[in-house]
Amino acid sequence: MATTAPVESGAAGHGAEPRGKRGDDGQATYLIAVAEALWEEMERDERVYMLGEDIGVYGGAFKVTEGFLDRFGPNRVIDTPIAEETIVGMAVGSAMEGLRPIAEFQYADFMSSGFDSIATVLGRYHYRSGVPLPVVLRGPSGGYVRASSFHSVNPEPWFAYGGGIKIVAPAFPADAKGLMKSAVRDDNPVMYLEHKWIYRRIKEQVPTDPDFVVPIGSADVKREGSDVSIVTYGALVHKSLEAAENLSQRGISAEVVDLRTVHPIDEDTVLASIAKTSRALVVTESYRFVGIGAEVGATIAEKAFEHLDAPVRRLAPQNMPVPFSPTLEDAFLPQVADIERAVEELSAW
Amino acid sequence: MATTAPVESGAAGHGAEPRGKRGDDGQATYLIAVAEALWEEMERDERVYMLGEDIGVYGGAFKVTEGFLDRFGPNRVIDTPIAEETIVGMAVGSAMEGLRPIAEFQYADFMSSGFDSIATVLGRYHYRSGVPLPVVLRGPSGGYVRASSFHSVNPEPWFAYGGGIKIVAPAFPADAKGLMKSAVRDDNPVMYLEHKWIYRRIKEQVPTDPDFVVPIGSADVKREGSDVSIVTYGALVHKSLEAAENLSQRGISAEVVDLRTVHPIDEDTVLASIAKTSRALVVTESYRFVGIGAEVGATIAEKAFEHLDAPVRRLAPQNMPVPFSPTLEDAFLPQVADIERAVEELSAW
Amino acid sequence: MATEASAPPADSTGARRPLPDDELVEMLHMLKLCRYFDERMEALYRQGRLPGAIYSGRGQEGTHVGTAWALRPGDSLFPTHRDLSAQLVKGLDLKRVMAQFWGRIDGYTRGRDGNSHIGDWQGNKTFTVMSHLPIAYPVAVGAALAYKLRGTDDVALAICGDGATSNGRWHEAINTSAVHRLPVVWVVNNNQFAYSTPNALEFAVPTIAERAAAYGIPGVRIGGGDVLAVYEATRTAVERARAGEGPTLIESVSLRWRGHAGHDPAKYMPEEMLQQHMANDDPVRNFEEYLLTEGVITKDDLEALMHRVEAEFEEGYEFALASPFPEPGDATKGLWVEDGYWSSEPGRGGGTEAG
Amino acid sequence: MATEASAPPADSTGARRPLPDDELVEMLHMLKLCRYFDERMEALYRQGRLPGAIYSGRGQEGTHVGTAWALRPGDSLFPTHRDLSAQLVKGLDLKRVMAQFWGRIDGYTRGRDGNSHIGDWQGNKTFTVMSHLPIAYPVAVGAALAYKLRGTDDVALAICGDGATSNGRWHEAINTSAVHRLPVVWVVNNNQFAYSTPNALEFAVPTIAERAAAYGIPGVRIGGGDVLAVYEATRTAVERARAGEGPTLIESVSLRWRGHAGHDPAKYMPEEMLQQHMANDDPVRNFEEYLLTEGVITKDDLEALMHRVEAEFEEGYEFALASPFPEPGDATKGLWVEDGYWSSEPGRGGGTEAG
Ligand SMILES: Cc1ncc(C[n+]2csc(CCOP(=O)(O)OP(=O)(O)O)c2C)c(N)n1
Ligand SMILES: Cc1ncc(C[n+]2csc(CCOP(=O)(O)OP(=O)(O)O)c2C)c(N)n1
Ligand SMILES: [Mg+2]
Ligand SMILES: [Mg+2]
Repeated sequence: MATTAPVESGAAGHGAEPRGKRGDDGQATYLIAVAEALWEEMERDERVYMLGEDIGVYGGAFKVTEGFLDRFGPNRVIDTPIAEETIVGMAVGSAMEGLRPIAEFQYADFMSSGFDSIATVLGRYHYRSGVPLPVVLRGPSGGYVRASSFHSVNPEPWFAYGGGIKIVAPAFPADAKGLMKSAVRDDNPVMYLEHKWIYRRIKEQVPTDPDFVVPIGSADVKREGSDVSIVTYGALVHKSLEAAENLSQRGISAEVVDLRTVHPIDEDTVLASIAKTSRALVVTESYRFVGIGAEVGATIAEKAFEHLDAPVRRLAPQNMPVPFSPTLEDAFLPQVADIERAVEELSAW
Repeated sequence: MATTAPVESGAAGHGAEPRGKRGDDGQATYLIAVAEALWEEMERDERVYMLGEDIGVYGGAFKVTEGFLDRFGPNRVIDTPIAEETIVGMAVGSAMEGLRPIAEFQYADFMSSGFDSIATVLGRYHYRSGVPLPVVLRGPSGGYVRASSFHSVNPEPWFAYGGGIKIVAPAFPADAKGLMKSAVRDDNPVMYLEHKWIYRRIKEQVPTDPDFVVPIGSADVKREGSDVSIVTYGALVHKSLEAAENLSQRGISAEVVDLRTVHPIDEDTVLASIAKTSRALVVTESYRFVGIGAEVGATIAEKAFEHLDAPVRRLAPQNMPVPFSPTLEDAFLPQVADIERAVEELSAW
Repeated sequence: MATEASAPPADSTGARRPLPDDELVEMLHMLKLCRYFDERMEALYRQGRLPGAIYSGRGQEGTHVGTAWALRPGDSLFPTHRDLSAQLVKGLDLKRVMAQFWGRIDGYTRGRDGNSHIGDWQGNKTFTVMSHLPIAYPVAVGAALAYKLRGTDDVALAICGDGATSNGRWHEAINTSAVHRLPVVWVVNNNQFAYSTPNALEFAVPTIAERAAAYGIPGVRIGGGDVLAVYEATRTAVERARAGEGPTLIESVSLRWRGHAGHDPAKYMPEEMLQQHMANDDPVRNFEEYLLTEGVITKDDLEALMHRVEAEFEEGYEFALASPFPEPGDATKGLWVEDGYWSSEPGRGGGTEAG
Repeated sequence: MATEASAPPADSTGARRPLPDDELVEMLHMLKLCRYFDERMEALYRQGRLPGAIYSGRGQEGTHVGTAWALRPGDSLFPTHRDLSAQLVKGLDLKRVMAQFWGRIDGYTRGRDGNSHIGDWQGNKTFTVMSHLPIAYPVAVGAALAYKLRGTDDVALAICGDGATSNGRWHEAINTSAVHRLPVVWVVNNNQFAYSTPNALEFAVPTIAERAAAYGIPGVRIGGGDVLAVYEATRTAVERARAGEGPTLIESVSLRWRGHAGHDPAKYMPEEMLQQHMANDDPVRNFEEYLLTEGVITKDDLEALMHRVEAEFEEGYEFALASPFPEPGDATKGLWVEDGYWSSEPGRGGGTEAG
C-alpha cells in the first residue's frame, strides 16, 4: 500500500499531474484504465458523448478526460455550468433522442446536488414510459485521502434506494475498464463510481481487446479462502486483501469477495462463498445504517441462514461526515487492522 | 380497515374537507393529533414557527395547518415559493439564529427536491460546527391511496443514510401527537413522516396533557405474541395488526413491534422481541434494497443470531416507482394476506 | 425587457389570418374538445366515478393549444400536470388518455401512472409528466442539445407554471440553454396561482417575461385569452430556435378557473377576478366568436363540431372502461430494458373491475 | 439594470475618505495579512508541509476585505471555500485558522474539516463553509428571515463565485429573499473563472449585476481592485437591508491569480489577462499606494506593518503545529447535541504527530 503522505499534500489526490500512460510492461493504473475505456467507447460509437464541469480544456479534476477535447471536439466533450440537476437533465433528454451521454461529476459528493434529476427522473422514467435511458453518471467517490466531509462520500445507497439505476464500483484497473465498457453499452442508467484512493495507487495488466467487458451484476472472488468470507468492494477490497494476507500468516484463511456491482448485487456469488465458509464479514466504506453492508447482511441472513455458524458481522463507518484530521479519518474509516480483528472474532465463534 | 373506495376518488386523500375536531368521546384522528401537537407547541414556545407551500391561507394540502394563520399570523405561518432547497435553507438559517422552524413538504415526495440542503446542510452542519439545528421537516408519505409514483414515496432511507437527522414515522394518533412534541422540542434535526393513508382512517383517545410526549428512539409493542415477531412501522403496523388478528384465529401468535422511530432504531425493544419469539419478519413500505427493513434485518442477524430459529424474512416492495392502477398498487405494496403468508412460512420453520 | 409578440407575416393568400381556414377550424375543435373533456372529467370526478386526481386546465386552453400548435411532429414537448390539452394537440389519442385516467392497460403508461402524468415519447414526442416542478425543464435542455449536436432543425418546447419559476431548476435550465444557444422554447403558463399561492408570493417582478433579460434571451408576454396571439408568439420563437438563434421565454397570462386539483374549491381565488377573466379572456369563446365574425364558420358548423366533440368523449369513455386493468404480475416488470416488458404487448387479463 | 455604487456620504470631519484613518490603516493591515497568508500557505503546500487543499484568494482581497468590512459583529457572513479573507476580517483568529489547516483540535472545526471549510458562528457569526455551491445562499435567507421576524436590524451577507450563479440555489435564494424583502446582501465574487471555466460558459449576459432586475432588487457592479469602492457599495447595500428595504446584489469583479486549488497550474488562464490584472487591479498595492499618496501612512509605517503581519503568521504557524490532533475516540462524537461533545472542552491527548 502506498503511504498516505503524498496524498495528504496533493489536494485530495486530484490531479495537476497528467494522467500518464501504460508502462512498457503493459500495466495500467485504474485512472488510465477508466480513461482507456472511455476513449475506446467514444471511438467505437458516435452517439457516445461526455458532459460535465471542467472536463474539456482542463481534462477533469482528476485528469480522466485529459486529451479528449482535442480528439473528439467540443460537440462530444462539453463543459457545462455548475448545475448538476441540469447536467443530469441534459443527459436524460439527449438519451431520449438516441445519444449515449456520459456525465462526469467532479466529485461523487456533488451527485447530491443533482439528486432529484437522478433519483426522480433518471431512475423512474423508463418504468413509466418504456423509453430507454442509456446514461452513465460517473465520478470519484470515497475517502482515505484526507479530503474531509465533502470530497469523500460514498453515495451508492442514496441512488440504489429509488431503483432504476445500476451502480458499479470497481476496485481493480481491469475491472474498471471492463465495467466502464459495459456501462456505456448498457441501455439502462448506470452510475459508475471511481474510487479516488485507487486512481493512481493500483496498477495491473489491463486487457487491450476493445471488446473486453466485465458484466454488470457479477461479483468476483479476489482471494479464495475457507474460514471466513469478507464481502466488500472499492478501496476496501485492497485493504481486505492485505488483511487476508496478514491473517494467513496466523493460520486464518479468509476469502475476499469483491462485489464490483453494488446494485443489483450478485447474490449467487456471495451466497456460494458463505455456503463454503459459513462465516460472513461485510466490510463497506458505505455507512453502516441502511448502507450497502446492511443490504448484503440482510440478504445473507435471509438466504444463507442454514449455512451460518456465526452472526453476519458488519464493519462500516457510522452515518456522519468523514472527518479531515488524520487521527479522526483513520479512526473513522475501516482499516486493515479492524478487518483482521473482526475476522479473528468471527473465526473464533 | 376502511375500504379504499373513498380514497380512490379524493385526489390521493388530500383534503378539501376541513381537518375536523375531536369527537365528544375525546377520540382524535391522526390528522387532528398532528395538528393539535403543532398548535400546542406553537402556543408554548414563541420561537416555533412554520414555513412551507400553501400552509397559510389554504391550510396545507391535507389541512394540517388549517386555522394556524388566523391564530399565529403571517410571521409564524409563512407561505413560501416552490423552492424546497431554499425552504430547508431558511429553516437551517433561522435555527442558527435561535428559532425553531417546522417546515412542511406538501408531499414527502418533494423532499427529494430539497435533498442537498437536507442531507448536506441540515444533516452535517452540527457535527462540523457545534451549532444546534432544532429543525423539524414534516410531510405526508406513503402509498395505498392510488396516488402513484410521485405522491406515495417512503423517503426515510434517503435521509437516514447521510446521518444527523432523526426520523420518526408514527402509526397511531397518540404516538403522532407525542412524537411531534418531542420532535419540536428536540435540539437536533428531526424528519417527521405522516402517513397519508392513516390521516383520516385511524382514530383513538389522544392525551390532552400539553406535556405528553413520546420519546424519539423508542419502539412500542402494539400486540404481544410468542411465535413470530413482526417488526414494522407506519401504515403497515395496522395491516400487521389485522394479519396478527387473523393468524390468531389459526393458532399462530404474532407479536407486532411498531418502530415509531426509524432512525435511530430502538434495538433493545426489537431484540427483546426476537429473544422471545426466535422468529423475525420485517415488514416495510420502505423499499427492499437498502431500505429500513434491510437495516433491521441486518441488525437482528448480527445481534440476535443465537436466538434465531429461522431466517430473518423481509417483506417489502421492490425498488421502483409505486404504480397507480389498483391491480398494480395492490400487487406492489405489502398486503395483509402477504403478511399472513410470510408469518405462516416462518412459524413453519 | 419583455417585448410584445411581433405581428405574424401575411400568409401566401395575402390574408391576415395566420393559418388556413381548415386549420383554424381544427384549432377551434381542439379548444372545444379540451374544454369539454375538462368539464366532463370534473363531473365524473365529483360523482366519485373517476379514480385518482384531476388537474383542470380550464381557462388556459389558449396557452396550451396555441403553443403546441406551433410544433411539428418531430419537435418535442415537455409539459406539466396542467398541460394535458397541449399533449392532446401534439397528438395523443383521447381514448388512450382516458384509459390512463382509469388506470387501464391501454393508457400511455400502461396503468403505471394516472391522470395528466402522461406522455407519448415514441409516438408524439411528449415527455411523460413528472410531478416535481419544473423537472422537465432540464430534460428539455438535453433534447435541444441533441438537436444541435445532430444538426437537425427540431425544437424542444417546455411548459411550466408561474409557481415553478421560483424553483432552481427553472433558472439552471434556461441559463444553460442560453449559454449553448440551444433550440428550445420556454413557456410559462402564468395562470396567476400556484395552488393557493398568488404571483406576488412567488416572485417580486411584475412579469415573468422580463426575466429573460437575465439570460440574454428574448422574453415575450402575451394574453392566453387569444389563442392566435399565443400561436404567433410561439411560432416566432420556434422559428428562431430552428434557425439556430437560441431560446426564447414566453409568458402566457391566463387564470386557473378551477381549483388546483379536483378536491380544491379554491376559496382563496377572488370571485371578481375569476368572473372578469371568464367574461373577457375565455380563449374558447373568444376564438369561436372570432371565427364566426370572420365568417370562417357558421352556427351550424359549430353545432356539428360540438356533436363531434361529444362523440369523441363518449368513444373515449367507453374505450377506457372496456380496457382491462394491468395484470398484477406485471407490477414489477419494465424497470430494466432487458426484461422486454416495454418491447412486447402487455398481458390483457387484468379484468375491468378494480381489484 | 446594474447601477454604479453611489458615492459615500462625507464623514463627520467633512473629509472625502469614507473611514477614519486608523480604520484605513487597519484595512491595509488585513489586506496585507490576507495576501501574505495566501502566499506563505501556498509555499508550504508546495513543499508538502501542508496537508489537504488550499484555495487561493489572491487578487480578490479587495472583494473580501471590502465586503466584510461593512458588517457589524452581529451581522452574519455566509462564505465559500474562496472567501477565507472575508472570514478573517469578520474576526476569525489566525492561530485557530491555521490549526484548522493542519487538522488540529484548536481549529474551528476541531479537526473535522480542513482549509477554508471553516467558520465560527458562535464567536463571529460566520457560517462553517460547505463545498456544495452555493449552498450557503439559502441558509443566508433563513438568517435574514430570523432578523426580520425578530425585528432586529442585523443583516446577513452571502458570497459566492461567478460559477455558482449558474446553480439553481442561487436563483431560489435571491428570489425568495426578494419576495419577503429580507435583510440580506448577495455578493458575487466574479473572479472570471469557475475552476477552468470562463464566464462565457457559465452565463450569457455581460454582467451578473444586471440579473438583479429579474428579482426586482438593485444590482451593483464594482471593481474588486478598489477595496474602498467595494466597501462603499457594500455599506450602501447593508444600510438598505438594515432599513428594511430588502436585498441587493453586488458583483465585485476581480481575477483569480492562482489556480482553482493548490494543485492547479491554471494553464487555461491567458497570461496577458493575468499580467494586466496584476499590474492594474492589485487591490493590495492599489490601496497601499492610495494611503501613501493621501499621507495616511509612511514608508516606515508600511515596513512596521509588514513585520507585524510576518509575526502574526509565525505565531499562527507555531500555534498550529503545537496544537494536538483530535483524539481518535472523538471521531464519532458531536453528531447529536445530547452527547455534549460540543458543549465541553475536547480531549487534547491526540499528540502532534500525524497518526
Ligand atoms: C418541487 C415540487 N414542489 C411541490 C410540488 C407540489 N405542487 C404541485 S402543483 C403545485 C403548484 C404549481 O403551481 P404552478 O407552477 O403555477 O403550476 P399550476 O399548477 O398553476 O399550473 C405544487 C406546489 C411539486 N409538484 N413539485
Ligand atoms: C454543486 C457543486 N458542484 C461542483 C463543485 C466543484 N467545484 C468546487 S469550486 C468549483 C468552481 C467554482 O467556481 P466559482 O463559483 O466561480 O467560485 P471560485 O472558485 O472561482 O471562487 C467547482 C465546480 C462544487 N463545489 N459544488
Ligand atoms: Mg400557476
Ligand atoms: Mg470564480
